[in-house]
Amino acid sequence: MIGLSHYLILSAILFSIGLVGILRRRNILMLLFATEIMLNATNIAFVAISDNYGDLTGQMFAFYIIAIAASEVAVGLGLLIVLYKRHGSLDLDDLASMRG
Amino acid sequence: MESLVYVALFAPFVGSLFASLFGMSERQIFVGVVASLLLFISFLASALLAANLYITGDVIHITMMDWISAGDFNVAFGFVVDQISVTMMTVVTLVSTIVHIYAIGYMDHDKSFNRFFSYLSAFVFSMMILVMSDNFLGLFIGWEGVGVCSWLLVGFWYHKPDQDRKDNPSISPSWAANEAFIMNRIADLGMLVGIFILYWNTGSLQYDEVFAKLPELSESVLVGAAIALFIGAMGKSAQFPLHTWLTDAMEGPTPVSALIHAATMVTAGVFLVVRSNPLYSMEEVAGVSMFIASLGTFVAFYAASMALVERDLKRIIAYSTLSQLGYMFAAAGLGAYWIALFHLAAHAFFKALLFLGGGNVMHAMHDELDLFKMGDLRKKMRGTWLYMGFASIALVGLPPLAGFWSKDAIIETAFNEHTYILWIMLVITAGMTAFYSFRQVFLSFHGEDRHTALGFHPHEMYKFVLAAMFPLAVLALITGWFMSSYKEFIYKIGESVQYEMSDHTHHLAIYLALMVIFIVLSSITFAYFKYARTGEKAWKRDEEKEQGFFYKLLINQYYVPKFYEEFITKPYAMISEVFWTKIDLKIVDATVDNIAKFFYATGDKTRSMQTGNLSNYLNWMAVGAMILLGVAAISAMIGLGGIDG
Amino acid sequence: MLEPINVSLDSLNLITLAPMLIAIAGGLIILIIDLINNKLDKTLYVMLTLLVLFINFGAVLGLNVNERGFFDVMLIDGISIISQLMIIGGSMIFIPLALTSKRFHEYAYPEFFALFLFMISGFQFMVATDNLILIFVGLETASLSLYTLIAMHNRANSYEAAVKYFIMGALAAAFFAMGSVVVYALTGSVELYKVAEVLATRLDETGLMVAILGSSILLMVAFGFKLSLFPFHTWAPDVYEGASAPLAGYMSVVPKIAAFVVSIRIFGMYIDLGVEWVRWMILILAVLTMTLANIMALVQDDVKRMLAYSSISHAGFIMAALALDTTEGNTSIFLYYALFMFTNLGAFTMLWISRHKKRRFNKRYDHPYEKFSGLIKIMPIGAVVMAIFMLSLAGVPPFSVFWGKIYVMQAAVNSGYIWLAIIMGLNSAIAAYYYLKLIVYMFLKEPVKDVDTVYYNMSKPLMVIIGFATFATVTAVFYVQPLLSYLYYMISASGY
Amino acid sequence: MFENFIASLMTVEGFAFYLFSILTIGLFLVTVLSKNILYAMTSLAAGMILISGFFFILGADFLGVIQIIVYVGAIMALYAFAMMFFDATRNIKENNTNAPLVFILGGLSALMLVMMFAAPIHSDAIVALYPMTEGVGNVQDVGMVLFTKYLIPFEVAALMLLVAMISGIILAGKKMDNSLTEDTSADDEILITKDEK
Amino acid sequence: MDNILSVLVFFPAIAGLLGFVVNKNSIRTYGIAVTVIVFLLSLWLWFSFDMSNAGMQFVEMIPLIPDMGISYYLGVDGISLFIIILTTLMTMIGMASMGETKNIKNMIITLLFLEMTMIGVFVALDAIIFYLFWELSLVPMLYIIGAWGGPLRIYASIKFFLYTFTGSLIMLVGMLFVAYTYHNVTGVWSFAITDWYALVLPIEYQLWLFAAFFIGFAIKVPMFPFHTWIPYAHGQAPTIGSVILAAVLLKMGTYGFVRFSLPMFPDASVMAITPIAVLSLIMVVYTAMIAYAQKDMKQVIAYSSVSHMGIIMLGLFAMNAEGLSGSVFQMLSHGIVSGALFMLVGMIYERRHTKLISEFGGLTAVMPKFAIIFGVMLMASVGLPLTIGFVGEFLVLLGFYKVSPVMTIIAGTSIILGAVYMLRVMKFVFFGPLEKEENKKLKDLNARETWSLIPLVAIVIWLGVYPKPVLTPIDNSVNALLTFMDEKAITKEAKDMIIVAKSTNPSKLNMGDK
Repeated sequence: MIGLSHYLILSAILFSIGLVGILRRRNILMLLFATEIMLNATNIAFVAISDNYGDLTGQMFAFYIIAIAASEVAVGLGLLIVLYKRHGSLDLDDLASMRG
Repeated sequence: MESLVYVALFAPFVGSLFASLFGMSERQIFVGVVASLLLFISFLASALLAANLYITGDVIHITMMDWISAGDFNVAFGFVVDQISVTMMTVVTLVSTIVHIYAIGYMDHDKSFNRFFSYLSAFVFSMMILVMSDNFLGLFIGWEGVGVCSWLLVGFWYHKPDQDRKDNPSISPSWAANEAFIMNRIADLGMLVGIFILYWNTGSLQYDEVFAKLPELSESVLVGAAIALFIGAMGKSAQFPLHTWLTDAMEGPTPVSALIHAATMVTAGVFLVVRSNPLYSMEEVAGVSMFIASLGTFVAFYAASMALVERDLKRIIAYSTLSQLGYMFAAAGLGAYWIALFHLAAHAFFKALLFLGGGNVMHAMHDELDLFKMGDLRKKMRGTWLYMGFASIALVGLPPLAGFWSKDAIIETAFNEHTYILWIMLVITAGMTAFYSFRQVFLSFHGEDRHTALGFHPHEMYKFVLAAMFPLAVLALITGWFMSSYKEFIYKIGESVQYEMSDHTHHLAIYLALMVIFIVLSSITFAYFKYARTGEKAWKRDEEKEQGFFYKLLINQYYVPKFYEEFITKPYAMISEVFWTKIDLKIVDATVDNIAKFFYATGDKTRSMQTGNLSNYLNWMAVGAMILLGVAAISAMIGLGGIDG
Repeated sequence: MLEPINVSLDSLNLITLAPMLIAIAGGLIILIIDLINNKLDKTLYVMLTLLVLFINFGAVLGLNVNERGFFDVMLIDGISIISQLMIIGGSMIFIPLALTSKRFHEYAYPEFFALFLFMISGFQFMVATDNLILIFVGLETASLSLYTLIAMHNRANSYEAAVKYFIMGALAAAFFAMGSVVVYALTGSVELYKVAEVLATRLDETGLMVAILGSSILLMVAFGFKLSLFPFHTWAPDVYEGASAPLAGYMSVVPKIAAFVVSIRIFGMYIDLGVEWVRWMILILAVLTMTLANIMALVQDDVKRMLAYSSISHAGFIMAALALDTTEGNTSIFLYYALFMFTNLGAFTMLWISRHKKRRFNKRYDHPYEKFSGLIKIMPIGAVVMAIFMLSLAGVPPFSVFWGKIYVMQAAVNSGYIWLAIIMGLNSAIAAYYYLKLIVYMFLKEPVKDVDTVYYNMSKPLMVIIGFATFATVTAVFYVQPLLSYLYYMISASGY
Repeated sequence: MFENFIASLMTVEGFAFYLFSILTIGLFLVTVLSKNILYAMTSLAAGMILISGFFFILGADFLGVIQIIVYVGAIMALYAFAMMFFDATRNIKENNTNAPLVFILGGLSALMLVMMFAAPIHSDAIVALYPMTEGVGNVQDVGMVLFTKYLIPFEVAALMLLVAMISGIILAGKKMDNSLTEDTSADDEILITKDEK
Repeated sequence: MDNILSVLVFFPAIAGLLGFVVNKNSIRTYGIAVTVIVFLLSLWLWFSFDMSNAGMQFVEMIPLIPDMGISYYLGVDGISLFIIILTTLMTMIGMASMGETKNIKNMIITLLFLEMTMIGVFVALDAIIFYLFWELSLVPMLYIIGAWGGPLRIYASIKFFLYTFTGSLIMLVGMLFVAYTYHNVTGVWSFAITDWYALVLPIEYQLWLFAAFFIGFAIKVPMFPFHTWIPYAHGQAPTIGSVILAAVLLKMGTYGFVRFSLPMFPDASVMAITPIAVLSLIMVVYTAMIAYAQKDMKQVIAYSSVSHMGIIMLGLFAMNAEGLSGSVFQMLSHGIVSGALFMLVGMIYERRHTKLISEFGGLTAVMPKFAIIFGVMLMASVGLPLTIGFVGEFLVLLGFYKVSPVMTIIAGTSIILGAVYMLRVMKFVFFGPLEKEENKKLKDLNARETWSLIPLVAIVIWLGVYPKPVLTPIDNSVNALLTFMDEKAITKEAKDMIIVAKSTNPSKLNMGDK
C-alpha cells in the first residue's frame, strides 16, 4: 500500500534534486528549471497530504504554487532576456561585477 | 599686639609684592631699599613681640581666617607667637634685614636686581608663615613656600648652562634648584604622612590640640608620626641621605646662601623637631629621638669630613652648615630642645656673617671660589678678613663668642646623656670644624698671593655693606652671653623643653669645655702651620695626595651624588623610557589598536565570502539551511528540542 | 451534490480589503491613463501615486483592530495596521524622489508607478493575513514587482542585482513552500491560528520534534532571505548597490517591515508554543548577522555598500528583538523601523545629491568615500545633514535611531538577555567606526580640487524629502512617546 | 519490508507510483545534470507531465489538468520561446566547481527532509477544515473552496499574474535597450553644476 | 528664573545656530560675547544657589517619553555647580585666548555646541539625558581634533570617539538594567537618577552594574589601562581642544562616578576600593614616569593629566568627606591648571610651531611673562600650598590615608614625580642659555594672551588661599552623599568603610528625594 510517507519522501528527493540543480548549475536558465523542480516537489507533498487528510487546503496551496511558478517564469525570463541583451551570456560566473 | 603679628608677618609680603611690581624693569635701588625697610619693620615688630612675650609671658594666638574645611577636617590660617616662634621670628627677620641690605650692594650689577628682592622677601614671608603658624598645615605652607623660594633663588641665574659634574659639581644653578626642590619634596611626602597620621588620630592639626591628645595615642601611631615628621625635617635640614642638595644650592647668589641655606630655611627641620617637642619627648618615641641624635651626630661628622678637602669657598661653608645642623639635631634628639634652638639662633648669626664674608670674597674675585686661586687677600679686603675670621672663631666655638656657648652645651648634653660615642664624635667634629674653617680662612686670606698671577684684582666691598654686616658680628659675639636668660625665657613653654644637665655633668663641664677648646686650638694651629705661612714654608698643592683614596672619597662627597645619579636618576629615566616606548606604546596602546585591527582584518576576510558569484550565494544559503537542519536534527534527537513549557 | 453557499456581504467584512483594493485600483488607473495618452509626464504619475497612497493610508487608519474578514482569510490586527501604515508611510517618502532633476530610466515608465502600487498591495496582503497561502501569494506579488523595479533602473549592475535577487528569491520561495508542506503535514492547516492550536496538542508526541524544528527552519530560510539574515543575506549588498540609491534605502525598510510582521506571526507562534530552540536559532542568527555585517561594513570602500551592510546589521539588531517574543520586543521592532526609516531613507537619498560625470575615484563604485571628501567645504548643509544621518545610524542620541536602539536594548534587558544587550552595544560601537569614516571624509578631509564637473541632483522635492527626514531624525525625542504608546497599544491589543 | 514493497507493486496505484517516481526522478536528474538545455527542458516537461500523474493518482484531477495546461502548455512554451532567443541548441559550458559540496548538500537536504517526513507526521486527530465531499467531483470541490475561502488569494494571484505580465513586457521591451540612467548626454542641460555658481 | 539650567544648556546651542549668520570677521567677538554671557549666567547660578541645601536645586522636570521613563530632568547640587562654572569659564577663556585659526567660524560654532553638551552632562539628572549629552559631546570634540589637529589628527579623533563610545554603550546597558530593576521593584519606568538612588540593589547586581558603569567612566577619565587615547587626543588636538578636553571632558568620567556609581552602588563601590586604588596608583606613578620620558611638552602635560586624574579617582573612593570633597575640588583645580598649561603650550606652539622640549631653552630671558605664568601653573600643578592644586591633592591624600596608608604613600609620590617631570620641562624650556636663533626672536605674551591667562592665575591663587566659598557647598553635598551611602549600604564592611563626617547635620540633607 502506498502511504503518505511514500509521497513525502518522493517529494523530499525531488526537492533535493532541485536543490542540487540550483547549487550546481551556472546557467541562469537552468536555475529557473531547478526552482520549478523544487516547487513541483512541494506540490506533490501538498496534494498527498491533502489526500491523506481528506482536506482541500493542500490542493489549494498547490494550485497557488503553480500560479506563482508561472509568474516567476514570466518575470524570470523577462530578466534573462534583458540580461542577455546586455551581457550576451547567461552564465553566473560572468555575472559577478559586484562583490566584496 | 595682634596687629604687630600681622605687621611682622605681612611686611615682607608687601616688600615682595612691591619688588615684583618692578620685577621686569631695570634695576632700581629703591626697590632694595624699600624691601629692606619693610623687613626691618618686620624685625621691629618681631622684636617688640619678643620683648612683650619676655615681659608679660602672654602667648599670642590669633586666627586670621578659615582655610580648608572638608568633612571633619578644618584648618585655619592661625598664628601663634610663643617663645619658640618668636625666637625664630626675631632671628629670621634680623638676618633677613641684614642680608637684604647686604644684597643691595652685592647684587649691584645684576640686571635682575628687582626680581631678586621680590624672591628674597617672598622667602622671608614664607619663613614667617612657617615659624608662626599654629598648626602643622600652616607650617607646611611655609615649608613648601620656602622650598619654592629656595628653588627660585638657587636657580636665580637660570641662564647658566649645564656643566659636567667634573667642572662644576652642582652642574648648573637650574639643575641645583631642581635637585633641591625635588629632594625636599621627597621629604615633604614624609611630612604629609606625618600630618595624615596626626589628623586621623587626633582629629586636628593645631599644635595645642594635637599635643594635648598625644598621651592618648598608641605607641605605633606616635612612632609613625615622629618618624614621618622627622623625614620631613631631614629634607629641609639636609640630613643624610637627603643632604646633597645643600652643597649644590650654593649655585645661588651668596646672600641667598647666607639667608636660606645657612641661617633660616635649613634650620626649619630643627625648628619642626623643636616645635613638636611634646611628641619627641614622649617615652614611646625615645627610639626615634635617639635616632635623630645619632643621625645628627653622624651628619655633623660626615659633613665636616668632606669640608676638610673642599676647595670651593662656599661649599666649605655649606658643609659647615650641614655639620652644625647635625649638632642641632643631636641636641634636639637628646631632648635638649632649647639648646638646639639656641644653637640655631647663634649659628644663624655667625654663619650668615661667614657667608656674607664669603660673598664679599666672591664679589671681589669675580665669582671665583677656588681657594687655591686666592691667598693673601687680607691686605686688599681687611674688613672682610676681620668678619670672616671673627665668624670662624664663633663657628669653631671659642669663648666668648656665640658658638662656644651653644656648641659646648650640645657636646655637654651628649656627655650628660651618657651617649659617649656621640659625645666623642661631636668632640672630634669640633676639632675638624676648627681645622677646615681656618684652612679656609688661611687659604684665602693668608699665605702666598696666588690670585694676582691669575689676573684677579680683588677689591673691598662697599662700605655700607660692611657696615650692614656689623650687627651680625656683634650678635655673633654677644648672643652666647644671654644663654641663661634665654633659658629662663623659653622654659615658660612647658616641661617638655626644659633640659638641665645633671650635677655630675655640671661639675665636669668646665673640664670638658677646656678639652674641646684645646682640641680646637690645636686644630687651628695645625691649620695655621699648614696653610698660613708664606715664603718657603708656604703651602703647596700636593697633587699626589689628591690621588689618595680618602682624598678622592671626600672630594667626591663619598660618591653619594654619583650614586644617586647612577642608581636613581639614570634608572628612573631609563624605566620611564621603557614604560613609555615599550609598555605604553607597545603593549597597552597596541592592544587597543590590535582589537580594532582584528575587527578590520576579520572584515577583510569575511568580505571574501561576498564573491559576487550568485552560485556561491546560493551555496551559502543552502549551507546555512543544512547546518540549521543538522543542528535541529541532532538537538531534536538528544532532546534539546527545547520545549521548556 | 454540493449545497449552494449563502454568504452575506456583511460577514465578508469587505472593509478589510479596502486598503489593498485602493492600491490596486490606483495601479490600474495609472495603466489605463497610460493607455489613453502615453505622452504624460512622470509628475502626474508621482502625484497620482501619492494621492492613492494618501487614500490608502486613510483607509488603513479607518480599520478597526482585531477584525477578520473574507472567510477569516484577512486578519486586521494591530500589527497589520501599524505595519501597513509604515509601509505606506515609507512609500510616501520614497515616491516623490522620482521627481529628481536627473532623468532615470525607471521613472520614464508609467508602469513603474503601477508596479509600485501593486507591490504595496502585495505587502499589505502579506501583513494582513495569517494564512500561509495568502502570505505566499502576497509576498510573490510584491517580490516580482520589486525585481522589476530594480531592473528598470536599467544599468548593468541593476540587472545583475535583479537577477541575483530573483534567483535567491525563487529558492527562498521553494523553501517557504517546503516549510508550508511540513506545517500542513503536521497540522492539516495553513492558517496560523489553527496551526498553533493543533501544534500545541501535538508537541508532546514522540519523534515529532525534528519535523517541528524542520518546519521552522525551512520557513526561517525563506524569511531569513527576506530579512537578510546571515547566511542568507548575501544578496543584499549587491542588490542595494545595483538598485538606485533611494530604492535601496526603501528596500532596506519597507519589505523588511512586511517580512517582520510575518516573522512575528510565524516564529512568535513557535516561541509561544515553547519551542525554545527557535528562539535560540533566531538569537544566534541575529547576533551573527549584526556582527558579521558590521565587520564587513568596516572594510567597504563605497558608501552605498557600506549603508547596505549597515542596514543588514540593523536588521540583525531588530531580529534579536523578535526572538524575545515579548510585547516590548515586538513593539521595539516597529519603533525601531519607524525611526530607522527616516534616517536610512534620508541617508541613501543623500547619496544622490551629487555625482561626477565619470567614476573618477573608482572604476566600480558610484559613491566611494572619496566622493565625499571635504563636503563640508562644498556643500556645508548637505554635509551636516549627512552627518546627522550617520550619527543617527550610529545610535548617537538624540537622533532617531538611538531611541529605537535603547528600546530594543531595554527590551532585551527586560527579558533577561543582558548579554544580548551588551553584544548590541558593542556592535553599535563597531558600527560607529564606519559611519564615522564618512563623517571624517566629509568634515576632516580636504576636497579634491581637480574635480571634473560635479552634478548636483537637488530638485525641490528631493530637498523637501531630505528636509523632512532630517527633521524627523532630529526631533525624534518629541514624537517617540506618542508613537511608542500607539505602537504598544496596537501590538498588545493584537496579543503579541 | 520487501514483501510489502512487492505487494504494493501489485496494486495499480502502487505500480503507477513507483513507475512515475522512478521516471520523474530520472527525468529531473537529467534536467539538473544535462549539458544540453534542450534535453534539460524536454525532460523537465516530461517530468511535469508525470507529476500530474501523481495528482491523478491522488484524486486531485483538477490540479492534474492545471499542471499539464500551465506547465506543459504555458511555461514550457515560454521557455521554448526564450530558448530560441538565447540560442540554446548549443551545449552550455559551466565550470562546476565544488561538485562534492553540492552533492553533499543535496544528499543532506534529502536526508533531513526524509528524516522529517519519516517522523510520525500524520495524526488521526486532525480534522479536515475543508473536507472533500463524498460523491462530488474534485473540480467542483475545489471550485467551492477556491471561490469562497480562497477567493482573495485567487484575486491576488490574478494581480500577481498581471504584475508578471507587465514585468515581462517591460523587461523584454524595446524601451529597455537604451538606458536613460546611463545616458549622461542630457545632464549638462538639466543639471546645475557647481563650477558655474 | 527657575529654568536657568535650561537656559544655560541651550543658550550656547542656540547662539551657535545663530552664529552661522554672523560674518567671519566678527565671529570671534560673537563667540566671546556668548561665552561671557554663559559664564555670567553660571555665576548667577552660583549666587542664587542655596549654599546650605545639599540636595538638588533648580530642578526642572518635563516628562519626555513617559512610557520609557525618560524625562527632561535637570538639577544641580554642590558637586555639579562648580564643574558647570568651570566649564563655562574654561570655554570662555579658551575662546578668548584662541589665536589665529583657519575656519574660525566653524570652530566657534563647534565650541558653542560643545559647551552645550558639556553643561548638559553636568546638569542632567535623568540617566538618558545624561547619556545623550555625554555622547553628543563626542561629536564636536571629534570635529575639533579632526579638523584643526596635527598630522595624526584623524587617527586621534577616531580613536577618541570610538574608545569613549564603546565604553559608554556598555554603560548604557547598565543604565537600562537599573531602569529594569527599578521597574521590577516599583512598577514604574524611570531613568531619573534621584529615583534610582532609592533603589537598594543586591550585592551581585551592584557589582555587575558597577563594572558596567565603570567601563564607561573609566575610559573617559581615563584610567589605566584605558588611557592610551589621551596622548593622541591631546597630542593632535589644537590648543583649544586640549584645553577643553583636559579641563572639562575628563571630568565627566569622574563626575559620573560621583553621580552614579557611588550613591547607587555603595557596597560595590566599597568592594571596588582596592582594585580602583591599584589602577589609580598605576595611573599616578606609571604615567608620571611616562610623562618624564616625553619629548614633547604637550605630551608631558597630557600624561600629567592622567596622573592627576589618578589622584582624583583615589579621592572618590576614599569613602570619607575629606577625600571626596578633595577629589571634587581637585577636579576643578586640575581643570584650571591643566587648561592653563595647555593654553601656554599652545601659545608657544603658535610662535615656534614646535612643541619639542629640545627646541627650546632659556626662554625666560625673552618671554618673562610667559615664564612667570607657566611657573605659577607649574607650581599649582605640583600642588604647592596656597595654590589651587594643593587643596584638592592634600584632601584626597588625607582622605585616602584612612583607607590605606601604604597606598597613600605610593600615591603621594605624585608630589615628587610631578615635580620631577614638570621641573624638567621648566629647566629645559625656560632655563639654561638661550642658544637657538629662532628662540631669540620670540615675542612675549601679547595683551590678549596675557589677559586670558590672568583670570586663571587669579583663580589659582584665590582658591588656593581661600577655597571656602567653593569647598563648603561641595562639602555639603558630599556629606549628604556619604550619609546617604552609609544608610543605603547593606553590607557591614561598607557601613564600616564609609565615614560620615561627625559634623554632618542630618537635618540639612535631602538626598534622593525629589
